[in-house]
Amino acid sequence: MTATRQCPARDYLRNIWNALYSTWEGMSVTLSHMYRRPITTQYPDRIAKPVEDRLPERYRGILEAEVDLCTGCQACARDCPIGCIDAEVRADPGSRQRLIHRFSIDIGKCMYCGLCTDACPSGALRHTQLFVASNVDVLNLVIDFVDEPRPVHKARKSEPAPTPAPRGSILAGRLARIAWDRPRDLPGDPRQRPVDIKIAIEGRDRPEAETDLLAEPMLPAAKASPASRAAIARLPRAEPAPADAPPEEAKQDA
Amino acid sequence: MEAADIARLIDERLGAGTASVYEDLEPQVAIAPERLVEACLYLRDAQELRFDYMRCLTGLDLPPDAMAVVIHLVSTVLKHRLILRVETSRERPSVPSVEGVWPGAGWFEREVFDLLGVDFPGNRDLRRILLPDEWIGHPLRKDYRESRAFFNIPTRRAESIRVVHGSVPPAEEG
Amino acid sequence: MTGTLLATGGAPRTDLVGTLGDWAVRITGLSGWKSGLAYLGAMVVVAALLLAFVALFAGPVTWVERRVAGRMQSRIGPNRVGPHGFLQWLADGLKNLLKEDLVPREADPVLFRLAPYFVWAGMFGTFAVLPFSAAWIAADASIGILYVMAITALVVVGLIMGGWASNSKWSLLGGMRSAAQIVSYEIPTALAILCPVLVAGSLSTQDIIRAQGGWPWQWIAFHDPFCLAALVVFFIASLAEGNRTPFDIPEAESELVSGYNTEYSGFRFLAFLFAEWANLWIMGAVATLAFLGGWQLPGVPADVQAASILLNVAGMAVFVGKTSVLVLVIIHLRWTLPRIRVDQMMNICWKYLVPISFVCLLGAAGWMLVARKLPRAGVAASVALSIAGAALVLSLFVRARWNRLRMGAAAYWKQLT
Amino acid sequence: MDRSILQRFDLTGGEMLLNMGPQHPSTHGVINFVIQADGEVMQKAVPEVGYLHRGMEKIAEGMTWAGFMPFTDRIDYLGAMFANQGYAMAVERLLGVEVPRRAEHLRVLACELNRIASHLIGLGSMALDLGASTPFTHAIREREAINDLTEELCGARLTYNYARVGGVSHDIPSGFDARVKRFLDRFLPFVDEFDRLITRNEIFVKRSASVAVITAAEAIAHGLAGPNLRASGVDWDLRRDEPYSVYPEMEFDVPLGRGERGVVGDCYDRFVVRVEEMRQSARIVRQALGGLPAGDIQAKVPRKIKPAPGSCYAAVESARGEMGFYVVSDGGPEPYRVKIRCGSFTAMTIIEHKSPGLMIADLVALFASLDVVAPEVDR
Repeated sequence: MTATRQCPARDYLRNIWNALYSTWEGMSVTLSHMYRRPITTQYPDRIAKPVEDRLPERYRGILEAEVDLCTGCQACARDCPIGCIDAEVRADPGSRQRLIHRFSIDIGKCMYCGLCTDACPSGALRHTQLFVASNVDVLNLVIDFVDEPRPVHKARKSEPAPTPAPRGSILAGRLARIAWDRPRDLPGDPRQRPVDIKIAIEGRDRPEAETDLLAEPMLPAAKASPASRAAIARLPRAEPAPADAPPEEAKQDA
Repeated sequence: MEAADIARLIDERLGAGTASVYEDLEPQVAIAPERLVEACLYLRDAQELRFDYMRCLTGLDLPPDAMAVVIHLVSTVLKHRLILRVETSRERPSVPSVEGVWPGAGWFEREVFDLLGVDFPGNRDLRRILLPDEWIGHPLRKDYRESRAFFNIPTRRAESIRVVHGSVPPAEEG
Repeated sequence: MTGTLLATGGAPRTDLVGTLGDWAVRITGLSGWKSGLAYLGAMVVVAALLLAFVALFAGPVTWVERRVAGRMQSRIGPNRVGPHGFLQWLADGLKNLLKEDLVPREADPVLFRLAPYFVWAGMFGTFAVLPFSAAWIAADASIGILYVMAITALVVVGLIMGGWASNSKWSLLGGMRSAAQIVSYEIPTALAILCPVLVAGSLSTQDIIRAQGGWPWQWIAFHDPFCLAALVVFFIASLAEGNRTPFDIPEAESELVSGYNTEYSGFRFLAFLFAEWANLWIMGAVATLAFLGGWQLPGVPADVQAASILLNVAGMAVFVGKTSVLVLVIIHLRWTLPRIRVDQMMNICWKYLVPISFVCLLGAAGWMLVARKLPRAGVAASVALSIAGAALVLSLFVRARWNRLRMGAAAYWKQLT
Repeated sequence: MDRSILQRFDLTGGEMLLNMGPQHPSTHGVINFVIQADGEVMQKAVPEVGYLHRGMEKIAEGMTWAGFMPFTDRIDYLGAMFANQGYAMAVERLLGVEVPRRAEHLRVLACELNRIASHLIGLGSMALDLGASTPFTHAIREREAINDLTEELCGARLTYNYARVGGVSHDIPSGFDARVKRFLDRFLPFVDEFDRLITRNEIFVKRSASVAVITAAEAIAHGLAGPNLRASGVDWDLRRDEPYSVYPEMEFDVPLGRGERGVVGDCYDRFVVRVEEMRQSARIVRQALGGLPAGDIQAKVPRKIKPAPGSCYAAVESARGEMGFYVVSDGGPEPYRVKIRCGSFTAMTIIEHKSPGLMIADLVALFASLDVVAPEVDR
């Protein structure tokens, strides 16, 4: 084990000395920590002030859209890499006034990257310092900021720019409406719309096609290249899965 | 050393016409697949080149009829760089493996085989590296379309926003 | 003084079972072979008493370890169940009892269920000869130390059985490793503990303690430098016997997932864990009784101490104190040192510990010959050695203060509490 | 486990086939080793990867050029800033955009802080894998300070998304440099204490010195990068040999493996090289902060980025070695092809080559010393 270079006896003793000395040194370091205060915090209940107040000003928390300032430019919806912002702005045929019919953000899919807030010219869309939004159903995580169609904000030179609401105030209300522990029948709760729930359930658990998916030709346009088919052929065939046993069993006992 | 004069050196060494310069933002040296392994051995062992470090091997899908493998080389001794390019057909893409020259290339080639379907004869262990063996198709190809499910696990589900707002398109053609 | 179980009359009893048995015989008036039943009853009572003590030690020591480990790692440790989390061990125990008792399908049904109880028996058996004070020892057997060495072999059987019966490759590896480790570390443990036996001239644990005195320079550890080295060797070897870091190879999480107890859950896992934590006490107690003067009160002769209840309590306090210090050192080591490899573990045992313990044995014997000729030099050497020992411990605390000051005021510049 | 991996073994000798992973305490992230072992000693350990494959390069072909930036954080979540800088440099080279010097300084500052944080986790988890859990907690405690600093700088602790094509997203907040200096003053004594606690600990040395030695030739042949390469004695550091950004103005030295407790290129050297690199990064952070030039932090870049057709390769010295972005543009708003080359990917190739003869505990030490992170291997 120890390379016996010049003199094994010297190595023997040096090993013993190194072991004892480095153990003593290590123990003194850990012992010194007994004199120091622990740094962990007792989140969530035993902390002086809530974490949200302690986060830095630029913290990228859940998005909040102050629709009063929104000019309906949809720059945010275009710039979002995932497309989790649904801003529907249509001109009212009669009065040619552009109305925001819907502005909802799916915070379940949002990755809090901040590209949308960079793109927003009027500061309507911004990050708050809230980050707690756990919920019973992923579909609840879609937050609507517009309940009924409202006109788009036009920045006129004449009046001064409206002062933005305090950050997080609008979002707090919206989060309360979808909170998992909210009282059951809160007035105006969007989740009560029977249509959505039917579609939500139907949309999510649509029964899969019956055909055996592996057999289905996958690339109608360009056939799977001969090289890849040859490579697949070279693979050791798993014992031919009996016709009825779905391939899932073959996967589990691999 | 510039790509052009490296191409000239290769031509002198391996006979005219083996290497040509492919003009790009960073010029590349194009080599025919059959002469690739000899060229790489020469690039690695020649005293004035000494490309001993293969830093990256990339597969490029160039529909409708071509596929390319781009190899980035660096010499840690002479501190200069070179980009090799090997074109091959899209029907039967095959590039000889350079694992013999740089052992590190083995896994890069396995990844190109896995994601693009380029065959690398000579690679000791040509298997799929990232995708499960039973996966059908090569995702990085431009004409790749994902199967609807993999072992009955759906690979696509409706957008949450559209589901909640009742605007789910009728049949998911996915 | 060898107190046999059924000796009647003669010298006063020195063991609990004996005294309780006599008292029972006296008040029930049984005679002949029936008095044996009274002694059996006494044994059961003492065993219950010891089980209570072991439970009340093994549980809270997990709390102490997790709090000390927390503080050493700049964190708090359990502080939610009971005051400062003191009842955490109760919560863990209950949790384990309520957990499902899983037996893997291909596991060997009998051996799998039996393994934890072997380990448990091996551990609990040693408490028979561990003293707590002058008169309080379950059985003052004349072959105390030999008995301790023998009974710990049961633990090995239990671990291998557990490892093999779980029918999982990881457990098998864990079982093999623990077998290799505990069996091979029995040798240095035995050799190292022979020094005190040599000095005290008897295998009985009480006699070894009686051979020492209350003051540190009367302890066997400082009797001569070889005994001090024997203490260090014994301490390291008993770490290996108890599977404690740096020898916790059998259940090395990062390699073997959890070694032999991977497949266990519920009460059986609790039995394994209980045995491991109670083993801490055995390591500390045997080292204290053999090297650090056990329950000897400074300035009070042993037989006076055996007589009065108050002195017995004081003796027990001293014994528990010394053992607790050693247990704290064992805990401290766990949160400082990494784990050694299996071949290094064997290498340390056969190339370092065994030769050193041989040298200590011969040295101690030689030292006793010399000390008999010039007793004053022997006492002077003991005093010098005890001062050196104290200095070593003090240096650790001084170095710790130096470390503390170098790191400046707050361990972390932004206090969030 | 894919069946095809069984081709790599011939179990005629009756050895044991062990599945170490994919959920295993010492495989950082999700990587599986199929080990053919005879008791403790291994004949062969074949790594199996792909459990964390998210198809990053396919996603890139569906994103806009600027939209892919937040995804680069997720390639190596312990070194997000390196991926940001690498991708930004590649696109800037395609566009021919010149980044203002202040933005370059801010990028170097964020990168070096990120390197310290990444090394802290790498070193801590190697100590944890060899059994010492206290150094890991101390390293995480110090990393917490860095996470807070970067949270102030760009709004997120791990997934910075701090770089933009042509610059950075935010300038430093007020009082930021004072806090960074206070952290640096505390950090160097911490590294010395970390050395005393674990680096010079005899058991740690015996567990890692002369274990799984990778010679310089092997390291170069297998394309190892970063600290793994330098620990084998190869003096190759992109920050100095292929200078980019403002690194030429910084003076720092590049630690190499010296084999002081074993052989050059063993696990111990890879550990010590990372500890030394942390000290050098602290020096660079101090210089980057001190010499912060005035000026704006974002160059003029068109809103819809459409680089001219062409391809280029930009490489950055990440905490795990060279992180290179080979981007190909066809003139459209979306990248035609983005190839991401990572240090961990090539480090995996050498494990199978090194595994015969090692013990299982040594495989854990080798894998931890290579500081491999699963998302970087699978992308």
